[in-house]
Amino acid sequence: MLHTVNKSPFEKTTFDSCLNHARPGDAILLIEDGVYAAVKGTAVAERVAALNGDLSIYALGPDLSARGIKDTSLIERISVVDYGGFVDLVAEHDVSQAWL
Amino acid sequence: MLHTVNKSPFEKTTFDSCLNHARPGDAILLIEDGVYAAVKGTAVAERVAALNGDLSIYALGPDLSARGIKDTSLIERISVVDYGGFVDLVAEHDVSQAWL
Amino acid sequence: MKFGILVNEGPYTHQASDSAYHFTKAALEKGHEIYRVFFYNDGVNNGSRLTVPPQDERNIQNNWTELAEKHDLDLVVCVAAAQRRGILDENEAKRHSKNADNIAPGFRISGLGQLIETGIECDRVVAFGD
Amino acid sequence: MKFGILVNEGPYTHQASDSAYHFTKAALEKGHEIYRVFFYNDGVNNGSRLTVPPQDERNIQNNWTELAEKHDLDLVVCVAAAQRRGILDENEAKRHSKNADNIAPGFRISGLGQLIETGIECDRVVAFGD
Amino acid sequence: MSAEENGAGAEDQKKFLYVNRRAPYGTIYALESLEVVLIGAAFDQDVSLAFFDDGVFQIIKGQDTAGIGMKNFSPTYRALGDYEVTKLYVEKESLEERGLTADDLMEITYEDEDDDWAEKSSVQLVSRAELSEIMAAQDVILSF
Amino acid sequence: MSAEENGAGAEDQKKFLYVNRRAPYGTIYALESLEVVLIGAAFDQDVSLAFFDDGVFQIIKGQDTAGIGMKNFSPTYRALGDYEVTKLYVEKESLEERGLTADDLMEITYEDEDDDWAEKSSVQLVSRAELSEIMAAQDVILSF
Repeated sequence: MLHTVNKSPFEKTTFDSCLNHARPGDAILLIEDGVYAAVKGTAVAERVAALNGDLSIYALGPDLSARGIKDTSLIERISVVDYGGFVDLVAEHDVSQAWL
Repeated sequence: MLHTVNKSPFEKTTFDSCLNHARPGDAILLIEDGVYAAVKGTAVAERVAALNGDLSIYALGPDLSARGIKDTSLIERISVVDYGGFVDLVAEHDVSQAWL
Repeated sequence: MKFGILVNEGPYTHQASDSAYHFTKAALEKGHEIYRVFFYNDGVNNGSRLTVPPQDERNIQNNWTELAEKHDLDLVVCVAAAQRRGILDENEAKRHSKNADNIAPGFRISGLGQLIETGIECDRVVAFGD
Repeated sequence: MKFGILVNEGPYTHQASDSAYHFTKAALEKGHEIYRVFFYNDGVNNGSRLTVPPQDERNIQNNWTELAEKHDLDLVVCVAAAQRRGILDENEAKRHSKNADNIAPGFRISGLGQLIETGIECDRVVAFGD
Repeated sequence: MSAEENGAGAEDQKKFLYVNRRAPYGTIYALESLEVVLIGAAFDQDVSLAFFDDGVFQIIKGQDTAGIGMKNFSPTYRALGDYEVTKLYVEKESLEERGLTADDLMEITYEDEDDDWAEKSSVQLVSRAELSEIMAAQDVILSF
Repeated sequence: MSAEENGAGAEDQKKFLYVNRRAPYGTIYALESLEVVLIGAAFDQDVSLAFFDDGVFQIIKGQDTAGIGMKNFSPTYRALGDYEVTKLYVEKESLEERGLTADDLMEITYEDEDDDWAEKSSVQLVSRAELSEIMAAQDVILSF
């Protein structure tokens, strides 16, 4: 299952709810303002770093760049994808849930 | 100063940010989905109950009723006002800040 | 007292426009003056006369138009925000070579300066949004 | 693979429509089929031809219209959501006695069944919203 | 268009889940999601609804919208049984965080045709972990 | 319309505060708030901007929007000095929670006409308590 999160974890609780419901083997893709959850050293970063290793976490590159977030600022477990990679993630997972 | 909060404290962090910035003597009016912060026994109720006594907290009656919240479910310090009371609160305070 | 009202969201999707409407009515009933209601961001969508809500629901545009008629209210839609979202009056439609307009009766399109003016002239400004 | 796209927010105010557009383009480039793009909630506002964004900004409606022309996409605006928000085609305008319509080229108005059908027919449904 | 014309007979039904995570009235998402459910009911698919996070507020008893001038659409949830929509999953943890219990929810029931039309509750309380399983088992998740 | 015509000469200026609490690009509020500031600058009022919560992200260095097809409006903040908008308050606690320091912010400056046009920073870091004082001292708070 693929989860997409598009809101800042500092503004809305959707990212938290997503983490509460994601299962091992699932993937989470951070897009739009959701990419702020991918950054090291923030008030939410520890929770992300401590997550079950079976959970794959991705962030959308174009949204990171727009917001001035460099690859060196990302939590280690985060992989960066472009829109094509977003499409691949949707194709690879049976079902997608948008955490709106 | 009057603060208005219109979002659920379970969904967005606006109510928290409002509490962080409100000063003794200020008033907070909960409207729309913000009224969920006025209810007893929730995960946010303790924080509301423990606030400085100099902070007045109001909730908009029509929004409470729409959401099925009875007066008996409210945290004790909360006062209920109608739209006329909302107008009075704005008039009584020099400036209003909407926590959108 | 002189009030200015700011509406930042469109009709139906968010409660903002409803709350602003009920507040405005209550302020008028208490004898306050409503200097202006300014529609910004998606709020400009309140000014479309093309909405057709279900018959058992409130008609938000009509509510504003009728309140404006009754109390001679100044309902101002921000021109820049309106252009982005496709709210046009006859002049704007002509100016941008569009073959239709959709502004509702009682609303007028004007600049952002009208919002600043509202802040300057009013005793209180109250904002409604998302 | 066969994709269905759901867009729940209007143009400019939220990034949803932009994200959906870039996703749709990328899916087409990878050889996937886009069965339908369904516009719901405020998403129906993407289908207004009356928008006039600043010249140095993207034109979201044009982007969709051009992508639809190039790839023969089915862009469907939900009729119930569109009525609430004032998005009408010629038929709808006539049916509701409105003297203007504002649907953009490449978009068509239809029922919610088209969304369910999208779920039934597609391998994947991806939603974009607030 | 009938379900048959869509090639969606019982043997190739899809599992549709409607995710309800938002409070009613403050925004329109709860209402417009319900409108999709009602239309979707005609398509003869395997339909479930999930209520969690602020979505549990949608089915709270005693809603009275007269004061805000909006339509109270909560009675429509009680009619879902007539549309053969009978699986409403409500997350326990979401109720608890909001100081709610099952007694605060509307009674939403259906008549079970396989059990002599006995009236049964459509609402099933599930744990967060159970809800995660339910979500993972779907073909289509619609979230507004 | 000039400020004078509005009866807003220096002696009866009002204190306007623009509150910026939202991230850029995900929603339009940051951009449309900035558009109000630019128009408002012509009215000769006492203008301040507050950046806190996710609003601090608006003035982060190195924004590059080419990949999302949207206009990068961050350079406009650097032009605010030309509009005589020179008081930008940034909350320290909001920066810290987001793992940011003042070094991550764009350089936004103005030329001080009262100090031989010396170039000075428009950005002032303030504590949460100080920001509360600033808010309380305003005549009009505009928040989008």
